[in-house]
Amino acid sequence: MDYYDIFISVLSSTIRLSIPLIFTALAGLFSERAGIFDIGLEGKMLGSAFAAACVAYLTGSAWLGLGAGIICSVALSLVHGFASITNRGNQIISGVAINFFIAGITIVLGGAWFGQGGRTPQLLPDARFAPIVLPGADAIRGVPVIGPLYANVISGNNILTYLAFLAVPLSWWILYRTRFGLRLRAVGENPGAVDTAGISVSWLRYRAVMCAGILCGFSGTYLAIAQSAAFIKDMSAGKGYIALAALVFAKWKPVPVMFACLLFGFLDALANFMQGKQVPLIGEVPVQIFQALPYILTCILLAGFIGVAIPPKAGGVPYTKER
Amino acid sequence: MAELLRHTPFSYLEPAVTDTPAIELVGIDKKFGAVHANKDINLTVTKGTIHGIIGENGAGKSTLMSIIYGFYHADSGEIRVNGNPVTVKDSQAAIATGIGMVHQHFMLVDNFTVLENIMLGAEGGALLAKGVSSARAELRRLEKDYGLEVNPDALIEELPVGLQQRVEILKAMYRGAEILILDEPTGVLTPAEADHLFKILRVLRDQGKTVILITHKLREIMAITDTVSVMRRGEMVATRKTSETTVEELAELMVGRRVLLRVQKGEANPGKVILSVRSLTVKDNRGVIMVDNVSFDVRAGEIVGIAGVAGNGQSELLEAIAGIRKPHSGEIFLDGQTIDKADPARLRELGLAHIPEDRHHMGLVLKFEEYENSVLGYHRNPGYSKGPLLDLDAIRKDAMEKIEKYDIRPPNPRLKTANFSGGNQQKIVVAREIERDPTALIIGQPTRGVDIGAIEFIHRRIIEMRDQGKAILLVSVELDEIRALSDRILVMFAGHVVGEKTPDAGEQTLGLMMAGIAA
Amino acid sequence: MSTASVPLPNWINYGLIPLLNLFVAFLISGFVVWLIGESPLAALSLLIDGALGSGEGIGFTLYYATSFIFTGLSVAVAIHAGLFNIGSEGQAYLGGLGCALVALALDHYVPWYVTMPVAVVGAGLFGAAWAFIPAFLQAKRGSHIVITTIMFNYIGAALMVYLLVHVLIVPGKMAPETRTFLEGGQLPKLGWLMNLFGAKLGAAPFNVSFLIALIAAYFVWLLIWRTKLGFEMRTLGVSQSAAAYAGIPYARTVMIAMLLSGALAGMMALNPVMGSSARLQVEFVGGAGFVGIAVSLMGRNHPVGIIFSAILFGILYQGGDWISFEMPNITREMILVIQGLVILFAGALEYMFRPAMVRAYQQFKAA
Amino acid sequence: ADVKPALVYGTGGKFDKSFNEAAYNGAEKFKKETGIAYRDFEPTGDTQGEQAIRNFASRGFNPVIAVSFAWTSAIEKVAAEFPDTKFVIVDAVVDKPNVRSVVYKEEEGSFLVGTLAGLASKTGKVGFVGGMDIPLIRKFECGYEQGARSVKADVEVFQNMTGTTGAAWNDPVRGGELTKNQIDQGADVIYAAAGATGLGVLQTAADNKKLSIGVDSNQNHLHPGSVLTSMVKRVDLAVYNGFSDVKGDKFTAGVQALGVKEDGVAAAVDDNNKALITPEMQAALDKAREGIIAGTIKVHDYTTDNACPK
Ligand SMILES: Nc1ncnc2c1ncn2[C@@H]1O[C@H](COP(=O)(O)OP(=O)(O)OP(=O)(O)O)[C@@H](O)[C@H]1O
Ligand SMILES: Nc1ncnc2c1ncn2[C@@H]1O[C@H](COP(=O)(O)OP(=O)(O)OP(=O)(O)O)[C@@H](O)[C@H]1O
Ligand SMILES: [Mg+2]
Ligand SMILES: [Mg+2]
Repeated sequence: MDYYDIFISVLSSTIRLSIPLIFTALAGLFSERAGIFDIGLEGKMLGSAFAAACVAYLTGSAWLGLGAGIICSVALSLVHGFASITNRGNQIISGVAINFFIAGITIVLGGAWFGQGGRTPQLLPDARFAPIVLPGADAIRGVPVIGPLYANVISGNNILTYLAFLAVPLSWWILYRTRFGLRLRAVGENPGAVDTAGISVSWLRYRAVMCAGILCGFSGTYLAIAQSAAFIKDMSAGKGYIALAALVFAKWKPVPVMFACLLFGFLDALANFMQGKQVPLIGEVPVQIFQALPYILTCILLAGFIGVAIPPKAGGVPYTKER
Repeated sequence: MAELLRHTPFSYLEPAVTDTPAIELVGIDKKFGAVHANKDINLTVTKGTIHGIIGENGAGKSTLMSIIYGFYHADSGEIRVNGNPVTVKDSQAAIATGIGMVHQHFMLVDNFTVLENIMLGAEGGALLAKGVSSARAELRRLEKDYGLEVNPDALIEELPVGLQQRVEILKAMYRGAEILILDEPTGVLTPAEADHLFKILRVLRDQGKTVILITHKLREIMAITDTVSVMRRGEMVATRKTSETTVEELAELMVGRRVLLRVQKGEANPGKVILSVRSLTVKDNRGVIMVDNVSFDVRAGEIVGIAGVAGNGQSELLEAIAGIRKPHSGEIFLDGQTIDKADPARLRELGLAHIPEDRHHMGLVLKFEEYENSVLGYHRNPGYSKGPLLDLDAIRKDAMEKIEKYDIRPPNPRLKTANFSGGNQQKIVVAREIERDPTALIIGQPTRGVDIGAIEFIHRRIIEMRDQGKAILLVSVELDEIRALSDRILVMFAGHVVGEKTPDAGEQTLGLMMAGIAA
Repeated sequence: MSTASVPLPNWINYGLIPLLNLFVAFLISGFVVWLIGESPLAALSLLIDGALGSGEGIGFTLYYATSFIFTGLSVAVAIHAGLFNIGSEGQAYLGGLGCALVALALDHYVPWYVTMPVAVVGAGLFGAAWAFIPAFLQAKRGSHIVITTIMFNYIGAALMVYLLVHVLIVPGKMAPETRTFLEGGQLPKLGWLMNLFGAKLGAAPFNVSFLIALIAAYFVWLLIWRTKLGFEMRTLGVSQSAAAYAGIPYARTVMIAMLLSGALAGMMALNPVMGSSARLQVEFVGGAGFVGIAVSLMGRNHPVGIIFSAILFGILYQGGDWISFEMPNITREMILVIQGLVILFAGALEYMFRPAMVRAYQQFKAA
Repeated sequence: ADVKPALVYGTGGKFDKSFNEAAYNGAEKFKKETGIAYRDFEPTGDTQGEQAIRNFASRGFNPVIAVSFAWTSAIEKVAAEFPDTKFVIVDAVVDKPNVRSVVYKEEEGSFLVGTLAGLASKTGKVGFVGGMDIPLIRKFECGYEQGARSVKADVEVFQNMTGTTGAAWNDPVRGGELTKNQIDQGADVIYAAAGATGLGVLQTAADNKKLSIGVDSNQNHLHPGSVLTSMVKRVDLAVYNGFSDVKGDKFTAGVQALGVKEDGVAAAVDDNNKALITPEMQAALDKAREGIIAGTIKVHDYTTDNACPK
């Protein structure tokens, strides 16, 4: 395997691993930019993965699965909203609660419904989002440099992958070019300003968390019925937290969020690739080092490069005008 | 409606003063839990006038205005606008009826541009692109008409407070406000800025708009309002034509007793140099030089005042002396010792007390109980601790003594500090810093947002300190305060001390120096 | 009129409202149970019976609670200094290494009461050490502590697995774990304590570390509300600018708070490692670090509250086991569901019933 | 005799399509044949495992079977407390008069599937995806490697472990990713020994039209035409025999080490994968089996010295 092949392989792996992070981090972006912290991203992702897998299995349609994933995740967002917006509860507690609840309920219901210990039955190809081969991918494959890049990295992904990359400029556009985005950013910095401008802080924040719900719905769906072919317990495996890290790393901005997620995906892909390989001068390195590598590098990056990331000012604080 | 008003041609003028009430309040009542903030308030504001409202901290002024603006809801009572009863269900409704408000604490988004702040809530469409150009045009018109210049693309956080306030006014005007409420607008302004604001308000009035102005400064009431109402403890106690009342009468109505309006002070007896600043240069967080090669001395038994428009380096100077900000270069001496590398804890040991400019963010921890704040910064002193433990009995006893001595109300050391009014909060800070018997005292904005009764008290204490031979450095944007208290006045402009004057120098002279025009 | 600032008597605030919240959480859990086709009431009685119905059940409940008290205190100490330490899980894991090393080194030579204090120190030191880098990065570089501590949980897991698989494992044994400690490395059970109340501990691993947890809770209370350091931590926790003004050194205070937090998390290891399984195993922490977050928040970050909420979670853990044991249809993850709902209703939605309570109370008073 | 059987699974959970599911199948078979109901429990942690085993014993269940080495010390303790109860532990050895220890020679089974992998590979590169990095999994890997090498001396074996926590048994996404990685590097047969994570391995291999090898249970049916074979480990037999032996009063304590010879481990060939196994592969498989049974082929056990001969 020459270096270019390795590069292509790691690159395509990077993209696959980054997609759920991108959707989830963008979800966090909408929520946190509106001043609602969202530790519950993890739970929403897991919940929507479960819903998507169940519905895709029952109906045999990937798109209905996606719909179910989104509905489930939006419903969880509304719970988070009800706790943290309407009832002014602690947002971190609410998020942690959702994570616990989902981690349990998916297995309890999955176990009761399918009798496979919380797993959903294996999906047939039609019930999944299959890779799309872009035109000319096979023809061009042999062409040096460009060929493998086009055929293996750009082509051959499923529709959700392309949607994730579309979601980035779309989120940017919504945040910075629309009335909704302006208000959303304002409410995360100074809800008083929004309130005195005659805009309902609660409704605005509800819409923001619903946006987060929709995006998480995509990421969960991707996990369950695009990347895998069934729901498996705890399949989000901490990606929600990594997405949060990416969000902080990107200082709550959409395009940097994408790059941060790609970076995390890359570290992960690299760690997978390097496992069991001989490292020059050192020899074979224990797998655990490579497994810990993305996390170690994250800390190094956080320590060395981004300095202090300032979250939206009103983040985490319930809005009250009457104390 | 707002849309319609905004496009009303500028030339549309009403007779300057009519007898139609712009706003009538009938029996407005509001409780916050146990606090009865507004008690059965009746008020009539005549169209085309400037109506002042005064009252001590916590009298209920802001609450009342917020009710008019739809920000709070009255528990009972009626609001009439132009004679018609209205239900102001939210601020949007208030805006629609032509009410605009500039809040005491600005309601701006710091990391937005001026333009974005002004457009917020009045974007003119789901996409921003369309609204932006028309907003720019409208802004330019408003700026021209009212002399409200401000760069629409500047970020709020980079603007001085004076300009931020302009943005607030522009926001209201942009929404077509016919009735403009300003809650303590001059608290953060220099005399010149305040004068400019008043000019604008007069222009507005002459165009038939109605202005409601809340302030603690009687001088301003006398200077600009047509009518003035006084609130005390949630009640509306009096309304007077400004031309028919006096400062003394208003002060008495406000506090419910006679107050002394001028500080009594004798000659200073300056002793040896206590605090000495040599070629001090200080940068702010962004790395911009805010204090540039400044040198001065403060002697025992004198008050040196630093006058200047906010943002000219006074804050950074104070912070550098207090050890909170590392100086870039230069030296600071306290009683002959270099202190430019000492931290605030060490400085307190050396006898430097500091009353900070911002009591909410620095001087106090609002979530703490009063007694905890009464030792903040001194909690390591032997009198307050036993080994690693705090001596709570001693601390609470000490707090109670200060409460009595400084008449801090309510006299409850276990009350959360946030629940004290601004004036009483300031007294907590002053008591803590003064009662340690320091050798030098640096003070920033000692009476910002504090009512007359408390101002009188704090000023007296500062003079007493001087007479006990303390070296006092006083920074204030209130020129009156500087002139009343200081024995010498240094004027700061753009990081430099541009000159030294005695307190009998005219306001005009000082004002010009503060603007960087004269030296 | 807003009801938020209307004062209510303590028995409503700290008694009735939390009970009401718990009730709703259990109601919804019951609904889930019903959905699966089991009887909610039977499940509830199993829960209570399993957790509190026998000396052994109580012993297990308190055993779990012991771990949660430690991790809850760990989270609370950090929160008071304004730091959200999500790393208790990893710190506890490393704490296990510290206490296991002590036990392995001493168990041949000395009785448990000599090993124990050294193990407390060892567990604390290792836990603190694992908090050191995130603390340092926060203090000196401003790196977000939430994220660095999450990262250190993963790094800690990798490190521990490496050590257990390659270094500490007993050669020829399948399980990646250390050898079993001798008597001198095991904490005695608290059977006598149960006997005082006329109950039998049975096989429950309720052990001396419970007492250490209570002592730790007392010291945390003392630290936070009675010491100069605690005062400084609390000041920093609510206002960084006021702390700077008061001369409270940011970096030092952050470091100390995190090291203490890490040490408390590390001491949690005493309970499972020396108190129960008598050896260091992979993943012995089992999520107790994360439960600590919930415990601390539910206990209002106050040691007394933490002890109570730790016991509540202990009941959920033990009782939940019982339910899943007796009702094979209900998997053990039902605990997570209940736990999530309890956190939601007692934590995030704690004020949901307040307005109604205020109204009822005022009517009651008027009548 | 009186039989009141109980079964305690490993932490992977009953329906992992693999190890625990095999145990479940054994119990089900017993139930079907005898009509005797059994109780089972899925603990998720150490304390619960011990508690469950003790609960069963104290309620008069007999035998109590615990699958997974994780319950070694639990069985040690509880077996001493209940000397009249029979216990079976799978995958570990407990030396007690009332405990039967069933261990498998996974290296032998893995050797068999390794030979098939070596022959089936066109690229000369095969892969292995393990769950958590523990000696047991190394043992699988080492046997596999030896088997592949026995038929193709220069075969290249890629190996990956999924993770460092228990989640590694339940992370099919990463399992799939590691598989994709190995495929990109040229591997065309991938052996999964990773619990539920293996499902992701099998799925990815199927998605990429490559071959995979299942583990513990017969997983050939999961992706017919793509799963080359499965290294079945007859945990079902251990459970079934444990139950029946107590029923028929034939229970014996002591260690049962089940290898190829005892039919404890095998490479599954059935209708689902018949088409993939060429006659020469079948021949090689048979030869290897015979060699192992005869003792002419010695498969090195990783756990004896924590090393794998290269
Ligand atoms: N949001 C609130 N929640 C609860 N109580 C409040 C709130 N706002 C004001 N209060 C109470 O209402 C009283 C009136 O407060 P208000 O802010 O109207 O006074 P004010 O006259 O504007 O004082 P100041 O001059 O200090 O601005 C205060 O004493 C306070 O106790
Ligand atoms: N939680 C609270 N409960 C009851 N009253 C409060 C509470 N918080 C603030 N107040 C009261 O509200 C009044 C107005 O508060 P505000 O924050 O405007 O302070 P202020 O007196 O205007 O000081 P400043 O001018 O420095 O802001 C104060 O008198 C204070 O006593
Ligand atoms: Mg006010
Ligand atoms: Mg005020």
